Formats: sequence, C-alpha cells, structure tokens
Amino acid sequence: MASHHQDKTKSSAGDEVIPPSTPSEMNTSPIDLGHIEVMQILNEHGEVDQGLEPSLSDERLLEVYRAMILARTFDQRMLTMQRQGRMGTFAPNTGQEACTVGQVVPLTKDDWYSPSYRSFGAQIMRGWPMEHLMRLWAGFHDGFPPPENVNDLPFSIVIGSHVLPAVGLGMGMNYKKKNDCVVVNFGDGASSQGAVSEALNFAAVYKAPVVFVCENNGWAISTPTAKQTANEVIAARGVAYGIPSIRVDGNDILAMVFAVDEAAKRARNGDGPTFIEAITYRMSLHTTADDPTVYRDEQEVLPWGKRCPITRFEIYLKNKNLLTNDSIQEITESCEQEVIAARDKFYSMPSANPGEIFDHLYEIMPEELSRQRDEYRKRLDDKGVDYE
Amino acid sequence: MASHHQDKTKSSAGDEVIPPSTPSEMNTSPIDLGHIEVMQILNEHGEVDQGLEPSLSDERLLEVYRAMILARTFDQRMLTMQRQGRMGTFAPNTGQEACTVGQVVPLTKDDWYSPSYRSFGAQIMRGWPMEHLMRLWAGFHDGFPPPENVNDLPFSIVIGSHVLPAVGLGMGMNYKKKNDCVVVNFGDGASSQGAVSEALNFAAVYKAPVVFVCENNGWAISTPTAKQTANEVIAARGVAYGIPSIRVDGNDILAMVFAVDEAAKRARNGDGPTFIEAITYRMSLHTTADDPTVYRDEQEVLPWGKRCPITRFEIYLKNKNLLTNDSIQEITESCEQEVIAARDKFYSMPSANPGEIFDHLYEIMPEELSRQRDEYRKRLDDKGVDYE
Amino acid sequence: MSKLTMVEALNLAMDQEMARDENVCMLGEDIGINGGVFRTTKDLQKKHGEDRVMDTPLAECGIVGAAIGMAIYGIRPVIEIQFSGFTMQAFDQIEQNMARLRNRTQGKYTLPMVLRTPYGGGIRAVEHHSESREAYWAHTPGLKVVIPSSPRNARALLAASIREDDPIVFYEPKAVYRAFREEVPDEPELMEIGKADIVRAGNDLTLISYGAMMRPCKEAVEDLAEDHNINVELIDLLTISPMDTETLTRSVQKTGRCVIVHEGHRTCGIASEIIARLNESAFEYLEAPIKRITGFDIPFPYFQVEEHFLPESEEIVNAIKETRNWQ
Amino acid sequence: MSKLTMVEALNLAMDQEMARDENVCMLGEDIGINGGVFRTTKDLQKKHGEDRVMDTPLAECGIVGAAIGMAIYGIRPVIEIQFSGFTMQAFDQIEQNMARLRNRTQGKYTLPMVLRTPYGGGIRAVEHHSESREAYWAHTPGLKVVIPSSPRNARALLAASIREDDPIVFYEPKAVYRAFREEVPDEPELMEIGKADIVRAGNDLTLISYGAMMRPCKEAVEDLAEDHNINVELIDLLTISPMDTETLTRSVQKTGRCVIVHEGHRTCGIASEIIARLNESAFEYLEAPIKRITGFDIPFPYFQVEEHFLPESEEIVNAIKETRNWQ
Ligand SMILES: Cc1ncc(C[n+]2csc(CCOP(=O)(O)OP(=O)(O)O)c2C)c(N)n1
Ligand SMILES: Cc1ncc(C[n+]2csc(CCOP(=O)(O)OP(=O)(O)O)c2C)c(N)n1
Ligand SMILES: [Mg+2]
Ligand SMILES: [Mg+2]
Repeated sequence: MASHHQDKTKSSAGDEVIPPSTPSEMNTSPIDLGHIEVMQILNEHGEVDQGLEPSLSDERLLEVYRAMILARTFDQRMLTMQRQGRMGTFAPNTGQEACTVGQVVPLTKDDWYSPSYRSFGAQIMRGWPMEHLMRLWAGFHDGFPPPENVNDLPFSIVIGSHVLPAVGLGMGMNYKKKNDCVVVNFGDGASSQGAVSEALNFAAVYKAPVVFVCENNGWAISTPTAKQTANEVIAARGVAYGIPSIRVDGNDILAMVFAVDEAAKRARNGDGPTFIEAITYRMSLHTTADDPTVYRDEQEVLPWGKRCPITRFEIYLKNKNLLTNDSIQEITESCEQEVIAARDKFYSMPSANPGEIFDHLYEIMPEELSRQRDEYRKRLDDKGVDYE
Repeated sequence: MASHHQDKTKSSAGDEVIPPSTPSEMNTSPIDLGHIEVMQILNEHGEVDQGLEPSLSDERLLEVYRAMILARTFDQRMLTMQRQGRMGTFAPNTGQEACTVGQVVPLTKDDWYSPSYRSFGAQIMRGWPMEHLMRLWAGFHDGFPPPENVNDLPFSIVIGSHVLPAVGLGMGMNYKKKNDCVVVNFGDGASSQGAVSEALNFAAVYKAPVVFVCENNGWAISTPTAKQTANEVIAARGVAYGIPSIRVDGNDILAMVFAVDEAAKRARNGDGPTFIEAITYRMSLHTTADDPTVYRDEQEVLPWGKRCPITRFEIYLKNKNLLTNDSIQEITESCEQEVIAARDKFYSMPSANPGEIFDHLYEIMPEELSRQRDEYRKRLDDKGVDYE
Repeated sequence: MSKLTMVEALNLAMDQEMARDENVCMLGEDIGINGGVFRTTKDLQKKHGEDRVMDTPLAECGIVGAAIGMAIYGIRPVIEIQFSGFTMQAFDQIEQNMARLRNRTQGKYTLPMVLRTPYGGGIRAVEHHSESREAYWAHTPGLKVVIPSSPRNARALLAASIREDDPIVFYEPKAVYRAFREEVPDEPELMEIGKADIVRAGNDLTLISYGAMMRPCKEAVEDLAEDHNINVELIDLLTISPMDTETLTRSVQKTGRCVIVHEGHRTCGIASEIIARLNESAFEYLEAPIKRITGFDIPFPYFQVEEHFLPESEEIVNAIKETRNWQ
Repeated sequence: MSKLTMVEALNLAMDQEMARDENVCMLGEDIGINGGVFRTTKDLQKKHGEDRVMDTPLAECGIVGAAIGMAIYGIRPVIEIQFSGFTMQAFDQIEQNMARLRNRTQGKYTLPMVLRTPYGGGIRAVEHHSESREAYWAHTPGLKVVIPSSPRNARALLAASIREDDPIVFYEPKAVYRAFREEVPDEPELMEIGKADIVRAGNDLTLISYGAMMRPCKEAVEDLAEDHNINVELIDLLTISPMDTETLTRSVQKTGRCVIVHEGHRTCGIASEIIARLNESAFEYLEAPIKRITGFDIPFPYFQVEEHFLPESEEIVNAIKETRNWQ
C-alpha cells in the first residue's frame, strides 16, 4: 500500500490502541426512531380515560373550568370592543381554551411562562389583570410589562422570537440550581422559524427545564399547516433534537394538564425539556385585521364545533356532579360580570402619557437621548399636548 | 348548555355538515416515526455487499479512486505550502475523501453543487483547476468565482449560510422545469444553525430536488458532536421535516456514491429532497490555525485509521483486479505531479490586483462608489502600489 | 390612466412585470390567495399561477435565502417580507449573500431580486410593525435601497427595480398605501433608480425627504410659500442608496440652507449621511447648520402615543423658518 | 502591574469579574477548553467550571437568545461571537429582544449582558472575518457600543461593561489583540462607559478615532508634531454609543477643524454621525469641512489586497495637513 494515506496518528502509535469511546467499526443496524404517543383523556363525547385522569381537586377542576369560560368571555368582549373602535387589532382564541389554559394549570408562581399573543387565557390565570391585558391590546406601553409577582415574559409579537429567551430562563434555573420550570407557547407557523429549532437544540443540549407547547391550530394567518411543513407531525421536531415528545389533543383540558404536569415534573427533576404538540383549531379570525373567508372554506371549521373543549369538559364535570346547568349559568354570568368590571376599569384608566416614551430604554438616560427628549417635549408643548 | 361557547360556525350551519378533509375526532393511535437505514456497502475490511454495489464502469471506479488520491495529495501539499508561509489558513480534509468525493460522483454538469470549505476534493472533481483553488485559499479574489461551465456555488465561509441558497437553486429547477438536482454539503456543526433547519423545511415543502449531505465528522472546531446536539443521529432532522433520510458510512465510497445517486435520481424525478448523514471523522486539524491537542485526546483518532476510506477502496479495486501495488504507485505519482504542476502554475500566476476591489459589487458602479475608488487609487498612487 | 392607491399601483407593476417576463416570480407569507396582509399581491396568484406566486412557510430567512438561490439560477424573485421589522430574521442572508454574492463571484452570478417590505409608522400597529431601518441597508455595501412616496412613482420604481440586475431593498411607506390616489398610466412606466426628484424648485432652502414623510414636507412647503413667502426647494430622494449626491449638492450650493426629514432613527441615520456629504460638497455654501428632523433614538412607540413620534408639517415649518433665519 | 497584551487583559477582566460575582457567566463557541479561537477565554473554564463557562452549539442566534433569557433571570452573561461578521446570524435577537426588552417591560426586566466579539481587519483572514459594523449597533436604540483601543482600557472597559445593567456590544479590535503590551494594574480597574478620552491635547485640529485605528492616528499625530509643528488634539471615542458629544464639541469648538478615522463603511457610518452632530453643535466654529477617512462602501477585501483597504498614518497625516490648510 502506498504511503500517501498513512496518516501520522495511525503510524506513530501503532494500530492496536483503540480507546473504547470510539467504535472502530460502523454500526450498521437501522436506527429506530420510536413513535410519538398521542394523548387524549377526555374524548369528544365527554368520555374519560380514568387511568390518566390528572389528580386535581374538585375545587381546582372548577377553577380550571372557570378559567376557560373566562377566556372565552374575555375573547368575545374584546371582539366587541374592537368592533366598537375601542380596542386595537386583537387575536382571538376561540376554541383553543383547553390548550391555552391547560398549559399553565400545573405551574407554580416560581415557574415561568412565556406566552404568545393568543395566550391571554393563560395570562389571566397567571395573574394578569384583564384590564392590564386590555391596556396591552389597546396600545398602551404599560400593558406589556408583566404585573408584579408574575414570572412571565411579555408575549412575542415577532413570531418565534421568544422561544430562545424562554430556553435561556431554563438555563438560568439550572445555573442558579432552582427546581422550577418554564412553559413556552408557540404556533405551528412559528415552528418554521430557524430560531425555534435553535431553541429546541439548546434546551436539549443543556437539559434546560423547559416545556415547549406547540399550539398547532391548523393555520398561520392564511397558511394551512400542510403548506407550512411536509411533516404535519410537528412533535417529530422535538424527537429530532433528542427531546421527549408527545402529541396531545389540545381540545382536551385533562390531557393538556396531564401532559404539561408530567413534563413540568420531569423538568423540575433535572430531566430536561419536553416537546408537546397540542392539536387544536383556530375557529375564528387570525386577528381582527384578517378575513378568513378569503382563504378558507368555512365548512372546514364545522367539525371542530363538535370538538369544543368547553362542552366536553362540561360533560365531564356534570358526570362528576361538580356542575349543573344552573351552576354553568352562574359561572358564565360571574365571568361576564368580571370581564365587564375589567372593561369598566380599563375605560376609567388614565389616558396614555406621551411623555414617557424615552424613560425605560436605559437604566440611566444618556445625554444625547435626554436632548432628544427635550426636543420631543417641545413638540408636545407646541401641539398643546399634556404629558408628564 | 350555556350559549357563551356556541360559536357562529357551529350554530349557523348546523352540526351535521362534516367535510371529509377534517376529521371530527382525534386520531389517537401512536405515530410511528419509522427508522433510519444505515448504509455500508464496502466495510472496513474491504468486504463488499454485492447487492448494493453501484453500477460504475471500471474506468469510472478508477477515476473515483484517483480523485480520492488527488484530494489527499492536494490536502498534504496545501498543508506544506501553508507551513512554508505560501498559503492562507487552510482546512484539511484528511480521512473524509470518500465522503467528499463520493457526493459529487453521481452529478452531471447540469446539476449544481454547493460545497463547504472542506470540500475541495469534490470541487476538483467538479472541474475547479487546483491552481484556482490555491488562489482561493491564498486570499485572491479571483479564486472564489466558480470556473466557467461549473455549476457550483462558491463555498460558504459563514457556517450554514449556503444551504438556503442551495435549496433556492432546487426551487429554480422546479420553476424552470429542469430535471436536474443540487447537492449541498455541510457539517455536524452547521446542522445547529436555524437557517439550515429552514432550508430543510423549504426543500420539503416545495419538493425541491436537493440532496443534503451532512458530513458528520465528529467535530466542529473543539466542539464534539455530543455537545452539538442531544441526538447524535442528525439524520433524524430530515425525518422531522418530512424528508427521506439515511445514514451512510461516509468512509465507504461505494455507499456514498450509491446513496447520493439514488437521492439524485429521486430528485430529478420530481420526488423531492433527501437527507444523507455521512459518518466520517476529522482526522486532522480543524484548520491550520487550530491545535486539536488542546481539546481532544489524540487516542480518539486512532481507530479511524483502521477505517481509512482509501485503504478500503484499494482492497476492493485490487479484488476486482483493477489495481495493483504498481498501479497504485503510478497513480500516486501522477497525482503528485499534477498537484506540483498546479502549484507551479499557481506560483507563476500574476500577483493580486489591488485595483479591482471596487469592480464587481454592482452591475454599474454608482457615482459615489467611483469617487471612493478614485480616493483609493490616489492612496495606491501615493504608496507607489501598482494596480490596474 | 386610472386613479390608483399605492397598493393598487404596486399591484399593477407586479402584474405587468409578471406578464412581461416569465422569470419574474414571487415568494412571501400569505401573498397567494390572501393577497398579502395589505392585499398588495391581490389576485396575482390567480392570474399567474401557484408556481409563480408562492406562499411560503413562516421563515423570513428562508424566503430571502431561497430567493437568492433562485436569482442565481436566472429567476427574478420579488419577495415580500410582511413588515420591515421582520427583515431582521433575514439579516444574515441579506448581508452575507444577497448583498455580496455578486462581488464574491466577481459578477459570475448576479442577483436580480427585489425585497419588498412595508415600513414606517402611522397605522396604529403593534411593536415591530413600524420600523424604518433603511440606514441598515444603506450601510450595507452591495444593496440598493428604493423608497417611493406616491402611487405613480411607486409603480414606476418597482417595475424598474424588478428589471434591475442588482439586489434591491424596496421599502414601501405603508402609511401611504391607501392614503391617496394618483393618476397612473396604464402602460408600463419606469423611473431611473439612483435619481432624486426635485418636486418643487426654490431658492431659499433645500428640504430633503422621502417616503411617507414627503406628505408633511409638501404641506410645509406649501404653507411656507403661501403664508411666509419662503421658497423651498423640495427634493424627494426616492433612491436612498446609491444616493443622488449631485442633485442634493447642486440644490444646497444654490440655497445655502438645508433641512432633512425622515422617520428612521437619528444616530447614523440617512440624515447624518446627507449632512456628511454636504459638509464635503457644499461646505463653503452653507449659511446655517443643516437641520435634521428624524425619528428619535428610541423604539417606535406603541400606538396610543405614536402620533407624537412622527414629524408633522408644523414642526417642519418651524425648523425651516429657524434655519432660514439662522445667522 | 504587568505588561499584558489585549487578549491577556481581556482575560484578566473576565477572570476577576467571574471571581467577584458568581452571577457572571460565559457562553460561546469553543470558549471552554479551547479558550476561544483567539484564546481570550483561556483557562476560564478550568478555573470557574463548565457550568459557568459554557461551550455552545454552533448557533449565534441561539447564543444571544439564550443569554437574553439568562439575563432576565438575574444572571450576567458575557457571550462571545467568534467574529463580528457572525453577529448577523443573531441580528433578530439583538434588535428585537436584547435592545428592547427593558423598554418593552418598562424596566421590569433589565438585561445586564455583554456581547463580546472581535471586529476589524488586518489579520489576513477570509471573508466575513474582518467586518466593522459598529454603525448597525449605534443605529439600534437600546444598545451601548464600546470599543477599546489598548490592553489597559480594554480591561477597564470590559470590567465596567460586565457590571453595567444595560446590554452592551463590546467590539474587540482583533488587530490589536497581540499587537503590543501595556502595563495593566493587577487590581480591578474600571473606566466609565460613555466617556471619550482626550489622548493628547492640541489646538490646531481635532482627530477623532477609536479601536484599531487609534494606532495609525497616534503615529500620524506624533509625525505632525515632530515634523510639521501641527498640534493635533487626539480623541479616542471608546464608547461609540451613547457618544460623548460634549467632549467632541468642546474640542472642535476650540480647534475649528476635524478629521475622523474609522475602518467601518462610510455611508451612514460613525463619522457621518459625528459630522452631523458637530454640524449642530459647532457649526460657527468650523473653519474647514470635516474630513472622514473610513472604510469604503465595499465588502472588506480578501487578504491579498486587504493591506490597502485600511487607512494608514501617512494618509491621515495628509488629510490633517489638507484640513489644516483649507480655507
Ligand atoms: C417574524 C414574523 N413574521 C411574520 C409575522 C406576521 N404574523 C403574525 S401572526 C402570523 C402567523 C402565526 O401563525 P402561528 O405561529 O401558527 O400562530 P397562530 O396565529 O396560529 O396562533 C404571522 C405570519 C410576525 N409577527 N413575525
Ligand atoms: C456562522 C459562523 N459561526 C462560526 C464560524 C466559525 N467556524 C468556522 S468552521 C466552524 C466549525 C464548523 O463545524 P462543522 O459544521 O462540523 O464543519 P467541519 O469544520 O467539521 O467540516 C466554526 C465554528 C463560522 N465560520 N460561521
Ligand atoms: Mg397556527
Ligand atoms: Mg464537523
């Protein structure tokens, strides 16, 4: 054999030294990728898989139910306010309440939540006052900071851009040796962003305590999931990065709570991230600026009515004797009142202070910026605008 | 049931209308992700799996062999020139010749190839004169443009940034209804870049005729694959995006040729992309600026000597009576001569023309830029530098 | 001739260019059946087919990167990024490949592609939907940056951009999208890229602007002419890069005074560059400091207070008077 | 006191800050056992542990994004991007989150993080390894941009940056990394961020620069003093954003003439901004056009010809003489 390919490592140390870490021969057995479990506990007919029922107290079950009703009520009120011109563009969540609320039910105050713009149901449960969320959607700067004692990220307007920071929070928990976890929510559309793939990889490599909830609602504005990806099983992404992954019926509140709870426990236990693909459906508009009749056959929406997450949960709670038609009525009305009260509070809140837009960018305002603020204040003065 | 969750789609059109496209019930069967085949045709001992032998003529087999020897010879010459201070930083390919050469063997002139910086073996086979590649590595501007009649992208210095453009080429082939394909090469490190994930997704969604060759050589500078990803089966990424994926012994030239050929045929046939993870090993330095003894136990390198892609192919060719020790010697010497001739040509080529750095940015040079060029020329004049 | 909004005019340009050249194709999120979030590509997919007007996955880096490959392959992709704020997702492909591949291959590969994207404030949108970061692109060698200000020039500049062989960032002032109508000829019309437009000649002061800010500038100039007898020369840049320094210089050499207005941030913004160039080319003619009225160096504010962020004509009038009277 | 190279001085700053504050951690490609491709983080992992000095996957966007989350969680990540050309991969996270999250949350979350990255030409590297795009970051509200020029100020500025609560882009002039040694005190030393340094006082002309270009500027200034009796005031910016306009203004009000030198591209570069500001703050004092010597508006050339791309002292001398004599 000619000498040109006798590399130094081989000839200098001899052929015999073979450390165990590197196999000398290619392993040619096929690699089994396993399978992805699909979890449903409470089916479309209200039947329950008792082996998997999450252990929630009756009180907690009713709290969760109320949170879903509250989400739907808030949603409808926001649409009304938007039509009345009293609200900015808004992204409704109709039909996704189980998915959205369910993903935060297992969280503690010390855990963190990183919502998307369609996750207000979860934000309310996490402690965001509804009038605060109204401020947010109405374009006030003070609507975005999470309230005191709420460990949330502000939601991400740039699709997918919050997922890496959420993983960073998890890495921070590892760094500080805390046994908490992070739940981060994003859509089927967001799953196409490269930054989201990087987030999955970082979480897996660093065993960050992160629960990824990909809320696959079938659409990203006018783009159906079938055009978003050639493999509609988005959970396979998790597997590719070495993350335990599961598909869940996102319209089944029990399955959502169960899956997130399991994942959160694993995360807190040092076992790293979990990827949950929640199958649900965007029943309504993408946002109030959108007209889905342009691009989707509304026939497609119909069967999802049968899979309504709230109806199903009601059957379950009735079967458990936790709910009656009367108490449903009561809860519904109390939610309505709560939302109306929030709305009234929102309407009575101070108008925006145009003066503050320079105030929060830096810890200490640089001189050039304070000169610009003076210019701006002069503009406001000239226009006769009030500010602080 | 209370009316709050009676959404319009459900109530207006009634519950009965269920178009076939949307299942009314969740499919809860586990999703089988299948498995990834691992292909080896010519094993470490020179034994061949005859059922899979690619149908290459004897002449072609010898061409491929020679291309591998040429790659190794070029590699070693470049290292020498670099040590002599006659070459810039260089990234050797020692031990990866089967992988690198094999991935372009099945390509026609009309197909496109998108190399990485470690793919010179393939570039030579694609028609890049070696002195041209020497210009490239020696920091001449004229080294980067692919030669006439060679459908290659220039290689990518920014890791992973060429993969999306390569997919775009494939989309262009579909657009122009050509039955050609693109092979794009990148490393295990590159696979962590979000842009590479986006490329996989685009290729899958548009069924672009692209063959992804991820050359998993165990290292990205000092980072071993185990720290790069929690799932060392990088081929699983392809699966996640709905791309047929396979793992190949990258030190087995027959397997490389077979796998890329199959993938290229599928691509040309309109069946879309394929993901090939080629397992190989970076026997040498990352680049001449790198010192692997700082971060890796050179013991780890040893077993890979036994898996040398060239040795193995020699046994095969000898068994086929295509090669003898004498002809090996002959080929080796002729490659040496060819590389030396290229080197001499390179040394005799004109020195760089500092004048041209403004010339190729725009189709027509904007006025401000030509003013800057004048300034620059004045600088050269003042320094007494020659330019055209 | 028909009276069109800017959205309609852009649609017309794309429709006609697609009809003229089968290599012109489109990629973007929701641009197909949905016609884009602003309906700029309305009906183009229906007319020219799904193969030519492609809905993409939600990945801006992917869109730009794929278009680069298509452009190398001899196609002329016109891509839409839904809001200019999301071009950040594609910054790497824009800076590393779109702007440089021609140079890297010494002209072997050219990149005839247009990156269209709505920019700027004024439509009461949420964060990241009002950015004006044209300075990023002007600072990036290898790109051209075009910003129209009216339906007619939008149509003519977009058509010309599609025919150009160099990569172009085409910023569309979304505040102008439906703000007014203008006569636009039915037959294809082109405007040269790289030329500023002297919208109104004048001797007292040069006012330079572009895009959506041309409207308050025009108002200001009219006010000043009527009420104050100040004769302003108003220049619409139209192409931000490469900049038409000659036209600006000639004007300021004549007037000796200059005000620049844009909504993009101030530091290292377009106005800084204009000032630096005029400092070089018209220093001896300057009778007053050049005044810049720009977006502040803070993120574009949320919509409850955004109206006060953007310069209005009154402030421009005052700045012009001040600069006019400076001694 | 020991005589250190800039690489050693930076290493010292990080080592001491990590020892001082357990919340200081590091992320980057190959920064662990390999000590970074320039060995700036040499031995830090060995000293402070794998949990605190983390090798990352090859994904710059991932590094910045993850660090943002860690910073929100109360950690002080110091991240290394191997070359500033690869910050483009992270542009979205930098512009959309790193620069803005404080503002978005009205100060509820601060981002005490430092993005370290070697910038600039002069080491005969391949494409994308010599970029100077500090203007991108200066144009991005919410960031601070720091560029040291010598071992001692590199150490003091990096230590100060690590202690800052605002996010900082820390550009390291790689041409200076090992170019010379300087006495650096053993005890921690800090320099205030946001302040320019008057390296040499003078009355005839103000020369403004920063980073690697300070070396040819110093040479030029010495030449001029010795051979031509021209007394130049030399200012090292040190912090590019927020810029110390006061110091620049005072100097130019005194000298009336100014030359600015940097290697970053010209259009919308740092020099444009300085000119625009001096046009506002020192117009009446200017006796000559401000001259800028900058990188050209072309990609940084390949290394066979790169030596001619960067300004050298002779050209600076000539520019100063020209500006000095301009009337
Ligand atoms: C980076 C980026 N690109 C585009 C948009 C515009 N946009 C807003 S929502 C949306 C669709 C998101 O779809 P998905 O992630 O599935 O979430 P869903 O709306 O279904 O909840 C798009 C394209 C954006 N906000 N950010
Ligand atoms: C975006 C980017 N980040 C970092 C680098 C520096 N760098 C050059 S090569 C390399 C490792 C690449 O590893 P891999 O993709 O596995 O290819 P290999 O070197 O093993 O062939 C790195 C980090 C780069 N060139 N581009
Ligand atoms: Mg969706
Ligand atoms: Mg590798």
